[in-house]
Amino acid sequence: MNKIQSSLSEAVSQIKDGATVMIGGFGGSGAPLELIHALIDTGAKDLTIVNNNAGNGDVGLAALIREARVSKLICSFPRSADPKAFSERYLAGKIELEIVPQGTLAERIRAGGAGIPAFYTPTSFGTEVAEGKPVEKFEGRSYVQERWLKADFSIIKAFKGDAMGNLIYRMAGRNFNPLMAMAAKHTIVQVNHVVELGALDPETIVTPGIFVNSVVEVSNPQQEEILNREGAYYPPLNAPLSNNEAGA
Amino acid sequence: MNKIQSSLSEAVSQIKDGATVMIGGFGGSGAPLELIHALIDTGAKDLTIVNNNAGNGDVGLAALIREARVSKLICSFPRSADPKAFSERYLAGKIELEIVPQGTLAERIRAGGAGIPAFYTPTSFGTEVAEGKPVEKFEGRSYVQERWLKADFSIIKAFKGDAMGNLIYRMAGRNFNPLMAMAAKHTIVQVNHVVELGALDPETIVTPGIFVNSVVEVSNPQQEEILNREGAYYPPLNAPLSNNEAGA
Amino acid sequence: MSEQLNSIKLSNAQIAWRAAQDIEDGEYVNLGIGFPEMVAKFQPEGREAIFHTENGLLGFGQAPKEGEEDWDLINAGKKAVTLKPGASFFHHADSFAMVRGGHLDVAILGAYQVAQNGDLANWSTGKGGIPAVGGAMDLVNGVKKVAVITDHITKKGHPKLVETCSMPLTGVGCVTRVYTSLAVIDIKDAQFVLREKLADISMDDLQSFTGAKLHIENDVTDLIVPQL
Amino acid sequence: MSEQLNSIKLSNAQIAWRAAQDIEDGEYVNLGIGFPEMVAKFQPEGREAIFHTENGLLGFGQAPKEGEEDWDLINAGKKAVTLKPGASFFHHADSFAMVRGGHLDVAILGAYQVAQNGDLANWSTGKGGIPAVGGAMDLVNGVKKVAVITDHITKKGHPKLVETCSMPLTGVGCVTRVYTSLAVIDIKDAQFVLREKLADISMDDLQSFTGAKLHIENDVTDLIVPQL
Repeated sequence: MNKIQSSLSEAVSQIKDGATVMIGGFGGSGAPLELIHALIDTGAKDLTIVNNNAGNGDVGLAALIREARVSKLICSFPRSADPKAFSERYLAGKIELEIVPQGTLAERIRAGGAGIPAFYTPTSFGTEVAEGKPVEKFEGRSYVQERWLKADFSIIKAFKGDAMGNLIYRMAGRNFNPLMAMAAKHTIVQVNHVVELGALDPETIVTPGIFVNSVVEVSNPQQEEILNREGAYYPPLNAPLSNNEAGA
Repeated sequence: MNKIQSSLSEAVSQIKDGATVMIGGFGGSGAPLELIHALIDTGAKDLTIVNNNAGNGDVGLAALIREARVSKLICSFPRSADPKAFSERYLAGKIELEIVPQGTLAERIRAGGAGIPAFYTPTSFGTEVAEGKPVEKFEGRSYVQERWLKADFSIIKAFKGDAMGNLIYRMAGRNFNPLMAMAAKHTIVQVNHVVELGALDPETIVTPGIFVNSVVEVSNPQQEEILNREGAYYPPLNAPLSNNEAGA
Repeated sequence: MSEQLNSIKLSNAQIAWRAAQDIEDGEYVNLGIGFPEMVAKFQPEGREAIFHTENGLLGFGQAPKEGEEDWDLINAGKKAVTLKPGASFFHHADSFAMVRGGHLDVAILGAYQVAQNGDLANWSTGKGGIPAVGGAMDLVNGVKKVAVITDHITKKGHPKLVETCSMPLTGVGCVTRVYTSLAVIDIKDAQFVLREKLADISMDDLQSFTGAKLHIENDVTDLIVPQL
Repeated sequence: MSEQLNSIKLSNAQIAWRAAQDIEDGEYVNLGIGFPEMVAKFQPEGREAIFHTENGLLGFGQAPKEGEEDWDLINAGKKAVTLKPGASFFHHADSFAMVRGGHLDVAILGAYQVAQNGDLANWSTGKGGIPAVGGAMDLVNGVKKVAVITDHITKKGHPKLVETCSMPLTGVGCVTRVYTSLAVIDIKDAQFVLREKLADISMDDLQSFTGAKLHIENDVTDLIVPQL
């Protein structure tokens, strides 16, 4: 069994127009920036994206949105230091937004991965976010019924991965990544380091390989915060669109 | 903050008659044998116990049941190599049994810990286990509504723990332990090793201390399988009931 | 006839061997406790299945030598196992997320009865005694392909493949393939479809040991297994 | 009056300081992004609260020095933080299991409006623009004690403590204590109960800046905070 792929472009090549794609990360932390850029390069459009945020600046998810590839965004917090890409398209009515409370978003994704079609949460009861959703009382308290979230693809970032797809993460970069790995038909991971089978301690593996389809190494991943401070832009201005190779 | 307690008897002293107690472990693996024995020593009775099984032989949960302390058992698989203690009381009508499919049991406990009062699962649909439970269709398939499980106390076993209650487990001894830690008002843990704060890698902690109230060190815990092969019996025959001290 | 049957029918090991031939390289597999555990022994050369056990372990291997057991390293049958490279531990909720969430490719389970619509009864005889369900109801409702391995008839000579289960159900319409001591049978459109049968048993005899009609779609091939 | 108010009212740091005094040793605390994050600076000597951040970290400490940020080690406000001994990382579902499951002792949040029944509005002005809820609705429905820190009135001079919220709700009946720039007010039996007020403001003036009746149960003490 070998889930390692040699290039980013190969890893994302199955993602087609109209796909639902979960993208890991919380802001820039744990965001699979190189995979997102490779997805931009494919030209795939009319995507439904699930992410906690709506991107920042002109790279990563913000660039995917700016390039008009996203028709719907499911997220909890579409604000950032520089949310221009999303804000412009949203206020122009060019992107649909489904606002989901952050914990409900996490639980809906987990439910998708765990085969739980619906669950009840106290979150959002009595607010406009709960409008139209079934409400039920348990032990005297009212709860809102929420439904699972599943995706065609998840693109996520981990720290180390092996050929079976076992993953560990780095600090708070973990966030939504292990959940999204569970909730997609096809999960694609960029890792800082591909390691030998057996190099990861079975006790400390966070995502068992059963949830992962493809692993691609990006040994020195870029960090959204740093790119944005530098005013980076993707795709690079004055450069032709080109396939992004692994490790580039 | 120091959650370390000096003795097993002190750790379980708050458990009173009529309490609901989750007990970690899958068979003997990960079972907090010394805490169970300390609970037997307290004399607490009329307990509702949540465990995957119903004990084996004459030690641990089997001994707690044999000593007539358990009025109700919630479990998935009350069979074992030597289920005499449970079988006798069950067939005599002296203990109530709620059979829950294993995955549903795990999810109900997680739901209790995660503030999810109810969820839907395909498990048990169309079977007698689902009788009386609400059924709902989602996306054309029928699912059974299951409710959360919570407890007054959880007594669990981990491998290492620190003063803040952070825990790691040992191999398949993990099983229900991290879930039960979340689902009780008061969680009591026996660990093979108490370690210095900071000695556990923040990346590899399985149970963050927020879910734990008391930690007690039992440096050479007994293993149910081995005790049963030796024909062990608790409380020891021909010995007065005595408080079990930490590390004993 | 029953005596004649005993002389030709497959042993449990042979049934397990036959089931193992259908497990593809790289598939994630859960084997029910008891008889189904035997399937792991017969993985075809060059194919590597990854075995899942409900108590929170993926990628376990053979039993250790006697005396080398670690009782924290067990499978759902509470038997000591070993780790293969790439194994991982996780808690019970994550373990059943794998099961219920459709991440496992194959479950191979035992059966009291299998009905022609795929209903399975394998957890309770319904005769009193002590019920015990374990993970069976999660597996049959979650795993992509649920197969059964079983003797074709009970010890008393009653069919285990039936029109309708009389025993308490484990799951509804969940089984898609049955490996018996006499045949390999698919369940398709709520019918038993015979795929393979022992050369030494006639169609009529096989039908007489089966509690519901055996349909034939294409060729029925001989069920051939090695001596084990 | 508004100008006079500006000369006596507490600064944000002082409001945060006052809120910090009510956090007990060993409590698990979530601070909303922005202004509430300031509360962490004012933990009283000898008490150690453990701070939780929604993105999957328990036990974080102060911001690192500029230039020493690790952008994988951030809080929910996406600001770089550091680790204290005993910290742990976990994924988002586990993080919100802590929140929703009632494991956190205190959440301190900002507010647009707080109603006398404890309703909170702090996520949307309801005026169009781009809605963004984040973890607020989970926190207010899950954490054992939900407190608000806020200016007593808006920049335009409207009361933020009101009979009924006119802005979209974050949660129903969830707030139990409000620390404002003028007073400390509990919410009890759907009423504002005044506990502390600045010595320099009269009861009548305080009531006039408050959109619902302030009740008095026992003594109202002076709200005393240090210069910061």
